[in-house]
Amino acid sequence: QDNMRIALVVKALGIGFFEAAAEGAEEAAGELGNVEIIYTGPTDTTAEGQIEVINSLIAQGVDAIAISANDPDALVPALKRAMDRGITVISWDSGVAEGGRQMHLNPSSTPLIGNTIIKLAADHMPDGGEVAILSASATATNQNAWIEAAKEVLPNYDGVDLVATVYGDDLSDKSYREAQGLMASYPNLKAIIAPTTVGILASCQAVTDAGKIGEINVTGLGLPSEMAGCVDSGATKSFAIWNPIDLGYSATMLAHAIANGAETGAGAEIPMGRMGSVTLDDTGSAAMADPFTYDSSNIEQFKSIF
Amino acid sequence: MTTTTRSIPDRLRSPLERNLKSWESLLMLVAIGIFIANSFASPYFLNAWNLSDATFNFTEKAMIAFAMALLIISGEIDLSVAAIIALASTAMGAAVQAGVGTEGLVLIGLAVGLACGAVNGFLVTGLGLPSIVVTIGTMSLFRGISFIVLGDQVYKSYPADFAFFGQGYVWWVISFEFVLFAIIAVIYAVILHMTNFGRAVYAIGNNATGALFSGIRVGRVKFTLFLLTGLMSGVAAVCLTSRLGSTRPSIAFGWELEIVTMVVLGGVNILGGSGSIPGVVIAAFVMGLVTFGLGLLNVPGIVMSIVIGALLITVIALPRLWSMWRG
Amino acid sequence: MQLELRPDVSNAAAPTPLLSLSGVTKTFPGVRALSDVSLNLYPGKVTALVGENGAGKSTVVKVLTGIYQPDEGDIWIDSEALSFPTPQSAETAGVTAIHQETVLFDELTVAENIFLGHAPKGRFGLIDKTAMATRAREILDGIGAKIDPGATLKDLGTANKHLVAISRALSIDARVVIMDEPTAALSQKEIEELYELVESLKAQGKAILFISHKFDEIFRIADFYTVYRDGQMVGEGAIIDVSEPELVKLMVGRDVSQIFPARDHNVGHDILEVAGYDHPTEFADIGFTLRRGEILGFYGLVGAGRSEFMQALFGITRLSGGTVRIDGAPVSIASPADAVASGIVYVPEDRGKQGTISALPIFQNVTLPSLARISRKGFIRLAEEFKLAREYTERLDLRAASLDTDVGNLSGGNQQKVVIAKWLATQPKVIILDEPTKGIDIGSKAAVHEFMAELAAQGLAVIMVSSEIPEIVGMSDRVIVMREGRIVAELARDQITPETLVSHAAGIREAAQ
Amino acid sequence: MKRILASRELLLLVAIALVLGIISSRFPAFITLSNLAAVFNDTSPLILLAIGQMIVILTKCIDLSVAANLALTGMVVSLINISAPGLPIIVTLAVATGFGACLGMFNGILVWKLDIPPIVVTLGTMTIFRGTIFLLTDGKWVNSHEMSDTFKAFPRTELLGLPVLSWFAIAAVILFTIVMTRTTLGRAFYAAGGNPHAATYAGINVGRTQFWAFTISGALAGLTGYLWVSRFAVAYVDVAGGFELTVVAACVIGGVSIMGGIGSVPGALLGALFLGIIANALPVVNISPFWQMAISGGAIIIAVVLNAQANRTKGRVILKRAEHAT
Ligand SMILES: Nc1ncnc2c1ncn2[C@@H]1O[C@H](COP(=O)(O)OP(=O)(O)OP(=O)(O)O)[C@@H](O)[C@H]1O
Ligand SMILES: Nc1ncnc2c1ncn2[C@@H]1O[C@H](COP(=O)(O)OP(=O)(O)OP(=O)(O)O)[C@@H](O)[C@H]1O
Ligand SMILES: [Mg+2]
Ligand SMILES: [Mg+2]
Repeated sequence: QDNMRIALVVKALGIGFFEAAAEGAEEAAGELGNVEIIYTGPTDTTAEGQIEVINSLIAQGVDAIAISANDPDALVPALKRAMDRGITVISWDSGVAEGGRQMHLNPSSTPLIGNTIIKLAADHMPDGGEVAILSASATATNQNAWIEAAKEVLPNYDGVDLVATVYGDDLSDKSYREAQGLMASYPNLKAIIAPTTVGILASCQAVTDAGKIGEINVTGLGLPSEMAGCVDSGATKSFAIWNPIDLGYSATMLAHAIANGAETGAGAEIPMGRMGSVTLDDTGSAAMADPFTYDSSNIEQFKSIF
Repeated sequence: MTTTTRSIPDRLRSPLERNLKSWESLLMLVAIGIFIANSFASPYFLNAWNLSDATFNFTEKAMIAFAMALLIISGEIDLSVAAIIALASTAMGAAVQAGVGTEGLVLIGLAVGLACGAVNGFLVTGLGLPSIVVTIGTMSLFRGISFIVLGDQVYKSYPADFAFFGQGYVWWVISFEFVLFAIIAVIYAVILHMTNFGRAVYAIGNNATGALFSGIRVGRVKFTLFLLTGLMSGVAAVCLTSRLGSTRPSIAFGWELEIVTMVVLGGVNILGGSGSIPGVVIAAFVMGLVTFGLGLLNVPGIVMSIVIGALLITVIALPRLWSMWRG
Repeated sequence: MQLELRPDVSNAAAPTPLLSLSGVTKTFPGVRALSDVSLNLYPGKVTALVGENGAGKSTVVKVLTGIYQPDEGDIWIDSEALSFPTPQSAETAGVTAIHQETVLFDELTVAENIFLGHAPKGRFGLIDKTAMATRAREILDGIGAKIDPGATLKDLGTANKHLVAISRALSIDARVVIMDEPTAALSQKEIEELYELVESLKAQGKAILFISHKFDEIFRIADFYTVYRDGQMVGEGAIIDVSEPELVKLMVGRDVSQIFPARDHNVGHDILEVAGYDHPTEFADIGFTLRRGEILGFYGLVGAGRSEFMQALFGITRLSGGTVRIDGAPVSIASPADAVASGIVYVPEDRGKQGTISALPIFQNVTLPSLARISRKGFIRLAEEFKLAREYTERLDLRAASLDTDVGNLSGGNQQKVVIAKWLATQPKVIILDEPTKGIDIGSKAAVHEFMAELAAQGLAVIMVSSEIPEIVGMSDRVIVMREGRIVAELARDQITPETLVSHAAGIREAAQ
Repeated sequence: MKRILASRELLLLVAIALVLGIISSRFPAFITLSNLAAVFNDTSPLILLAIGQMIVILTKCIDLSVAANLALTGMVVSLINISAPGLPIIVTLAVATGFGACLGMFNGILVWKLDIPPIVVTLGTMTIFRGTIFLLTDGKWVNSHEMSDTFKAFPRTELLGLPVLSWFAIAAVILFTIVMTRTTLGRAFYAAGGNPHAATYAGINVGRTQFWAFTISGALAGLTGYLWVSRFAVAYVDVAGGFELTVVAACVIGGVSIMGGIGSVPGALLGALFLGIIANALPVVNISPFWQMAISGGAIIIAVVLNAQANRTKGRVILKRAEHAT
């Protein structure tokens, strides 16, 4: 029997998070045997670039595509064509609209992430205070959904006051400048929440440079390997992330299962190896696991893993 | 005043000989070479449907590249083309929300393209500003307006028949976009190489003052070229929006440099004055074949752009190196 | 062969040359600009280099100043063989030149222009700006130029720019001074000052090479002459031993009459009427009429605003007021295209920039304004195009290898013919020729004059802007004199004398009455 | 003096004062000395790059590869820092400047010796440089904790109240003002771009002058590359993505003519500051992020229009001259 070829398509190559996910995919492939992983993605995080990648995957006749999308809608026609040609398509991490995939694997549930990022800040602010969010680009769907969810649970945290949401476009200089702007505009700021790796790193640096370690806690979502310095310096007390290795592993397992004929309707339960199984909701999505929190107690252990 | 009138021959070299020694022939060889290399490198390459899919990688960009070629030959440049796509697409998206039908959408897309071209044209010819900086400015301005309008939202739910422009097939594997690309190529080749207007474009690119002093309406010609470039961006916006089925302000981000690269690779002198449409057509295929071929080998996109960048420099450097070695 | 010997041995009468050139050959792709030429310059003497357009005069200047490297041949200074691989090495050897093209920089100051490349250095090797300004002042004063060394060059007029170019050449302490058509852009007064300058350079024992197409000038200031024809040296000697016709014959290789063509001055009805032409800053209240078959001369000192007015008439410049009528009907001219459509065409002064499109072939240059005529529905018909181009280029006896030769490869005179052919092909009613013979050799000059007469005889109305008095006197039916942007006199045929022209142009009161 | 305060620079100075005035009317804290110092520090990389770009544009060229050069050099010094954390900072600075200069020389050689149009060369090297980072690292990031402390601390070390980063910008402004106005090379840049043909006659090798312009631009980009990655304590492929257009915009706003021959260090400085102030003010002024792009586009267009107005030749003014004479 021929190898099953599963393409893991990411937003752009060279992002630590996705490199780790690719590792997980390889792990799954090793477990399954007879599976070849094609890890690919465009140069920039653009939908047009991903479509070119999808076209070449269709041409190669891969068996399955598991994609983290740069645009939930723009990829739909291209992915539909892939499905028409008998290719299994699932999305993971950053989703594709329903018509363009057979299922979507959320790293975690949106409300849970929203709650987590606020909680990370609130945990270190016993007396409450001002917090601000520094996101990726204003058009990043993922981040926007999490921020929405965070705003919803905000009333549950007494005294925590969200004063601003700004966008660093995932550029280090712009994120840094935005963080500086936050500190200048809100002298009483207690925490910066950045649900994106470039943003959280730049904020740490800005807070460190402003000499405000201890005054302002930078938190949000980041990778232990990238955040180790921030935790060491104390600019970040804790942050969260789901395990990208697990995510890549799960996506591969799901793609493999569906390509082998697993049902994908609402309520369907699909196994994903060592991660157990997921049950699809009526939008065809499922959540993998809860985000995991890292702080000085465990960062050393994880920083060399992902 | 003269004793004898001597007849001056029309040409010394025949047009055929000229063509054989041209840039286009060199590029054609490159294209054929890449085609052959691709068909050996990947078993999936020689397949009608796959090749048809591959054309989508360049058709929209090439449509703009043709108009851009004329603009660059005339000594100007438009870096705002990708931003015009964004604005035109946003306008179409807004129109969808207002219940406009397919024909209306197409008209709106083209009209916005024209309007943006007119803005550039006015700033450059009306106010006499250098086009490279003007269009760096309008590039931010046009896309900035789509951001203002659309923010983090998306326009979708385009009418079903709107999908034809970017996803439809005219016959077998021949897509609508490809047919449109071919038609536009022919139109521009005719305009540039066979008409008064085309001749004026060359004259202006070589010496705008001289052209003005020869009774050419330099401002009007340049303005028209900006209009055409805007219009082509509008056409590309229709196709791309239809192909993506949705609009976000970041649509077609970074295309301007790829389009300029395509034009330059096609042998158009970036300083103006010379170039041809057949050259740009071949360059479009070369870029499409390279990215598709490397894509089939799952080479990372960034490596592809290295290849394109290196191709750009070497293809231009080769003839010069060659002549340096010989003399 | 004379070149085997040192020139001083061969000619006992002449002093020892300071600089001599022998066996120099220079080829460009497709052109042999110089073949085996020689040249001798003597201390304290002026040597005139004459030759037709394209004879290779400027090329030899560039060889002498290190801009071009000769393919073969030697340069000797003080009996020492030298080579000039860079312009600096020529400067170091004491050779400096005023080039034919202006080699200046609009955005730099006058002083910076003068000292570019050899500025006085102060501490840390930095440019000493005060010393530079002082020395610039000295040099400018030395040639009688009233120019502020701190002024930005772009604010200067053409003549002053030329004086800066001269100052630049003088800023190098040179033993050999080369002047390539230095008087082409200067007014009479400035030319006189230049002559004085040449005298003082002679007195300092410098060797001077003087290139000019103007014979009065040559006979006035030169001591020796050298003649080039088609890149070869065809004669040299002392000026006192040669007559003007002899020199012309050497140069052209045949006899050329320097008499202006005979004309019967039969003028027809009014064709062009201009009234109240105003420009906010350049000229005011210009009005005149022009008749069929007439040659109307426009005289004035350089900078009188004639070109500005002509360009306005041709639709290049925007106006504040005025009317134009052609054949009695008012026309509005907002662009050159309008002017051409109304039958007014303009042969500009600046051939390279405004006249030709040098990277396009001859036939495309010729047909550019007539495209509508040779095309059907906007599509060019190539056969018609070549036919039209051939018709007019042959009428003008253009010399070119083929019609698809790029115009940039032609000599100046032939380029001028392309420009004229281009306009004749539009079958105009009025042709404006702005300095039509500027920088054109004597042979082509006569041809241009003859052709102008022919055009007038065919019923065309000709406006000829010229700063050359003989040309104005010899060719015009009527002359309009401009000074400082205004018309100051209109002279009928019998009033046209050098004296009246100069006194009106310069504003000398007595004569102006 | 007249030249330094030519209308262009003056106009820009007024515009900057105006912008500052408007911002301070709503946010007085913005114009406190310490905040302005912070803005200057933040703009320093742009100033360094704009000076290099200005010199390149002066010679009728353009360098689109500066940001890619910055990213590649930044990555190279980061990798060196990982393998040799104890390297003295002076060596790092020399390596960064030298490596950047080499990349610039590569551009310069192609322009000079092969006569390829600069926009084509740098369009190509832009992608090549960035791609090289990917090939070097496989796309991996170099993170803060992998960099040595001295490596990170250098640009933020305070000297007389200002961080070293700011001092680099100040030093560059002073150094290049002298180079451009008081050295033969500086004059050559103006001459080569102002009138290349005439420059040849004046003994200036235009190609070689352009080569040096690219070298300087490359050296400054390399230096900025180190300062950038150490300041933000991270290096990856996309560092300063798209920044080349900001740099060109700063030059254009600063009155540098894209046609060559016109421009000055103070102009480039002011152009960079103008953009820097807007970029720093926008987050403070709380303008919707969706407006930022359109605003900076509008600013560029207005600046170009104003510059063109200031540069407009007044013609020869024959009539006025005549009036003065009488
Ligand atoms: N750079 C060049 N490339 C090709 N041909 C050239 C070049 N420079 C000069 N020529 C050719 O060499 C010949 C001599 O030109 P040159 O400029 O020396 O003439 P000239 O005697 O100075 O004429 P003029 O009186 O018009 O100034 C001409 O045929 C010219 O076209
Ligand atoms: N300072 C200047 N600014 C703009 N154009 C100039 C300037 N100086 C000269 N010119 C242009 O250069 C050309 C030659 O100028 P020139 O000195 O011969 O004066 P002119 O206007 O032609 O005067 P006239 O024809 O009466 O001698 C003209 O076309 C003129 O428009
Ligand atoms: Mg000459
Ligand atoms: Mg004139």
